[in-house]
Amino acid sequence: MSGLAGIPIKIEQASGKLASGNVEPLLHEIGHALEQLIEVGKASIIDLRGVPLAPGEEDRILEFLGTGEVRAEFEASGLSTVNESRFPGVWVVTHHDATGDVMSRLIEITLVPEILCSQVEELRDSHERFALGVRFMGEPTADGIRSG
Amino acid sequence: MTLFDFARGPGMFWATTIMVIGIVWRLAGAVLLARHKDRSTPRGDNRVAAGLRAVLMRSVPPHELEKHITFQHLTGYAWHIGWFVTFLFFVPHMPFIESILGFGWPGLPNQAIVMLAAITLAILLLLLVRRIVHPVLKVISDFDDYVSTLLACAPLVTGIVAFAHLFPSHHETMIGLHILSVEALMVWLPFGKIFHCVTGLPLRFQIGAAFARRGVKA
Amino acid sequence: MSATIAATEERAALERIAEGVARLASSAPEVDLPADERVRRAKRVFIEKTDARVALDLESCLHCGMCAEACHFYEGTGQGRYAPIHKLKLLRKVYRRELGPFRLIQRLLTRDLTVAELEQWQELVFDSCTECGRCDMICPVGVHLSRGVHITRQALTAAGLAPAELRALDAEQKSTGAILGAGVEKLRSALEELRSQGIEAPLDKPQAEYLLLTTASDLLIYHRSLAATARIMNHLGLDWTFASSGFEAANSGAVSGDETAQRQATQRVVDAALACGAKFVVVPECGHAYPALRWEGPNQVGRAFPFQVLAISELIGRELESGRLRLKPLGPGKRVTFHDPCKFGRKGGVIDEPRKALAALEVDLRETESKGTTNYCCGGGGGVFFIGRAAPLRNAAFNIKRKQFDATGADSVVTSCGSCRMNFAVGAQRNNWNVPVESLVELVADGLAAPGPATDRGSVV
Amino acid sequence: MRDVLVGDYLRGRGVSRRSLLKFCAAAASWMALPPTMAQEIAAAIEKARRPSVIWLPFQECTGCTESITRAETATLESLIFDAISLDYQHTLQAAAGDAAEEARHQAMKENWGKYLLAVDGSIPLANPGYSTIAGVSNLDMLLEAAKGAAAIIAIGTCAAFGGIPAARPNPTGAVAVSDLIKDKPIINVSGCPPIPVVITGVLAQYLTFGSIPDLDRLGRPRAFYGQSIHDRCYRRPFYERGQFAESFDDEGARKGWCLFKLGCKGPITYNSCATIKWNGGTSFPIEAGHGCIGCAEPNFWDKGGFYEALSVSRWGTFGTVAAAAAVGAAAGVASAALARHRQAKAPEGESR
Repeated sequence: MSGLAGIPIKIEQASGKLASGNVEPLLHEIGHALEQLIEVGKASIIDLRGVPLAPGEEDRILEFLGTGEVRAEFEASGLSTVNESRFPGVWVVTHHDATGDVMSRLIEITLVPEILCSQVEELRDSHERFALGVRFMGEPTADGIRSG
Repeated sequence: MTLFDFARGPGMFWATTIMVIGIVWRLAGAVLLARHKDRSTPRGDNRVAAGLRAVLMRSVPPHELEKHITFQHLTGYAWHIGWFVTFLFFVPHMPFIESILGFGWPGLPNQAIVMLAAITLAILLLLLVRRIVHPVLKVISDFDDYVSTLLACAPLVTGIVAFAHLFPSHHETMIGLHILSVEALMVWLPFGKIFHCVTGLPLRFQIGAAFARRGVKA
Repeated sequence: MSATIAATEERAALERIAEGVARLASSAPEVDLPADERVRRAKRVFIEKTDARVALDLESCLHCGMCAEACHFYEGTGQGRYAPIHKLKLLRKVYRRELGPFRLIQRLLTRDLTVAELEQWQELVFDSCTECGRCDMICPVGVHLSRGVHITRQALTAAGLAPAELRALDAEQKSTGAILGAGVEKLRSALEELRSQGIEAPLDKPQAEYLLLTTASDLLIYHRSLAATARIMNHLGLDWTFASSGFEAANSGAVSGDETAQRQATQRVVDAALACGAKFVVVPECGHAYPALRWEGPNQVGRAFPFQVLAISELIGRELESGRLRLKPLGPGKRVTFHDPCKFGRKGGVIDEPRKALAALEVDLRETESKGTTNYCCGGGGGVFFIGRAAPLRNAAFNIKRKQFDATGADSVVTSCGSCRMNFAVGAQRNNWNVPVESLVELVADGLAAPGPATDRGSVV
Repeated sequence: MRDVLVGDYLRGRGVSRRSLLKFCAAAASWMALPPTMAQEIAAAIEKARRPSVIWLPFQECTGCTESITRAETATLESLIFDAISLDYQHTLQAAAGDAAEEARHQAMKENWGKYLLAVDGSIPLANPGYSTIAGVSNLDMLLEAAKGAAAIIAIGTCAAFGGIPAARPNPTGAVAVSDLIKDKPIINVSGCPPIPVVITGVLAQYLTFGSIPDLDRLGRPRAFYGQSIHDRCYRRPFYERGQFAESFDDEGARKGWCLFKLGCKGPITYNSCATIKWNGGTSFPIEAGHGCIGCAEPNFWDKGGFYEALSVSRWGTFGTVAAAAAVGAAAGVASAALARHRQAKAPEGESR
């Protein structure tokens, strides 16, 4: 996390009932989405940053969701992690920007988040580069790393 | 200078000033008139105590009178209490109160206050209709009665509208209207029947003492 | 004289009076004034009478209408215009336009007083108001409404707009000092009658500690009440007398609002009292006479009285309190209820003394729901009894009072005011209501231990 | 300047489609659009024509520029921002003096009628000399640049409403862009400074939909300025329950209760601070324990003290009330005196 995290300010956890009162509704929403996925096969995405949450509440939700078997990440203008929660069908996708700040955090209720799949729009360009790569196999490429 | 800025600034200043000028002017203008001397020998001795007693007991008339006015009495008390509890215990009002008195007190949950304000408004509107249809009130009511009732309702209406964010993109204007409606009430106070908040208790004292002079408990 | 014969004689006398009252209106002097002169005179009275206290009344009314709920004329008729505060509308208009702090603004916003309004208000402040003051007891901010009504009466009378009957009574008392023809000869013949019954009735004693007044209703109708009062005074061994120069307690001007008549009548009584050096002036069973003399008398003549004014029931109460008077019980089963005449009770302050007398007589007193300071008026006070066109209003008020009496289950009604008794008699006849109405003084006279020489006693403080 | 599509430009810079998708997911969130819209936004951005942007800095403190460029971090937004060929930015560009002016005129000529004019800072009218670029007054430069602009984005409360320069007594006669330009669509991106992603978001929205976004009554994009801070504040439940911090260090403040009584202007301020938050979603003023000062609203500087609650109004002082009482007393005494004089003519008499 950025330098801000280093500042030793700890906001007291809101006493008693969770401060914003939005945690339970959010979890129920995930539950309904899971039902939808099972019965209708409809995927849905919940933007955790769209809901006003008190400090610490987001962590409470992530703790509840926990981690499952799959932990994937990719590097695209900053790290992005795609982890399956301990509830199959419920994925936690977190995009960081180049500085490590969290840009957005999404709860995806789907078989597999789309962003993991290779992008159709890039296949043609990939194919061209592949063909070029094969033809000049064995010679150094522009970025100095031997391909293949 | 939005409506809200005007209401909080010059609006409130001039409303306060006009109200104070009006109150003192009307009170002095009435109280300083000549007082006819009464040369009869009084019967009651302690007229001050009788006056103070009337100040309290006039709110609770004897049963044989009360039974004719129970409805009016209950609704009258109800909306007055509702109105003042809404004003004095709605926490966002507290900074305004503190800016006047210098101290404040804990308030009630906002939802409770809004409920109370709605009930108070309902009673006021009910009494307004009664004033139009009741055989006595229809005859004796004038411009002042209707304006005073409406001006008592206005802060409740604008307050509920502002609190409930009925016009979310105009919230500032709604608070401005709410403050303006209070200022209208303040300006009208010395010129209408709301002036009874100033003369009501002294007058009770006057009649209590005057009747005690004759040995009659008023 | 046995009770039944006396009762029939009283009823006959009452009929004669009723006929006389009916002819009153025609004998009233005509007051012909141009309209603007009437308005000017009325306004002058309004302005003169509105002092700081009345101003505070007029500045505080809420128009809540509760005063109407206390008024028997509104309760009996349901007419909104009879609301007491509505009766003060002209007074408030003149105050706001002529004396009020915002008069400059009010003069722009409101119209001036008109003669049409004055004429319209005759019915409101005379026919439909006995000035009983019950509304004064309920007003939540304490407006002295009956005072406002009386000022409006004074203004209308000054403008020559008082009801004809009251104008006739004023004229008569201004010229002869008497009411309904009950002049000095009537007094002399009535006293002769008392003496014929063995009751001492001194007249024009040069010196006397007590000056006793009487009134037309006792002289013309209720002779027994006159006799009873004389017997009580003698029984107490008091040094008392009547005065032919000032015997009439009733004050027509105090009722109609004619201040000259009121001042003259008051002056007559004061002069009579000064002439015989009286220390006490005793007011007989005549309602409005007591506050007119006791509370307004000094202000009418412009100085405090050198004597004390006592109502006859007040005197009886005082004597019982001091132990100088003891009464024998009038039989255990006598169930009575007491009617507080408004002018003695709420307007005069004499409430406890009559009840002390009834207690001493050990009668079974059953109070009405509204009693003492909140009692219902008989409906005929304040001159309303004499106004012909006010009959339906009187009847409506009477029936409210009747319900109060019937609810107590009492066998008879006791009161201590001639006007109330006359009004009840007329009401009873009209609504064939046969509960007898008795005079407190007569009951007390019946309860005197034994007629005879008074025990030796010093002069009473 | 050739006509280049943003998508090609990004690919040319090695920006993978997943990076673009990441940006669009975040943009959807800022614009309160459903997250599933990310794909559509990405597709629209790729096909969008890369507009030319002229950025004119007038009477400003460079806060907005710093906010958008986020000099300390090179983030995805800045990449997107670069995608918008920023042809003229007084602070950023290397060129200076005549060369810079020459570049600006060149860009304007080529894209006449199509370029986006971004303005930050207010325009002084009292004396044009107060703020000039290369000898040309801000007023003249704005009027000239506006003629060829497709749309104008007023960035920051200064450009949108006059901001701090226009605060009382406004010595420079500062005015907002909308006070001068009446014939061009103007998007006011207020805030002092505006949230960085809001500026990028507005630009992305303009790129994506190619049209002026839905504006509120003050000309601000409803996507970012549609709701008040109060409506989206996570401390709102405390407001409803009447739990308020009384001072900055009391029990209520530490428990994170509502800051209404400490002067928070949240209820009358429209911005996305409570949802998008600042510094990459880390926090926003209220979450940090300080009331909102309403910087996205016109005249926020003159709306009473930042620590004076909204319900406090200036009814005057005990002095002014006393003065009013004196005036009232004088009038009352005079009125009563005249009335008594009038009554004195009538004879003295007791009214019952």
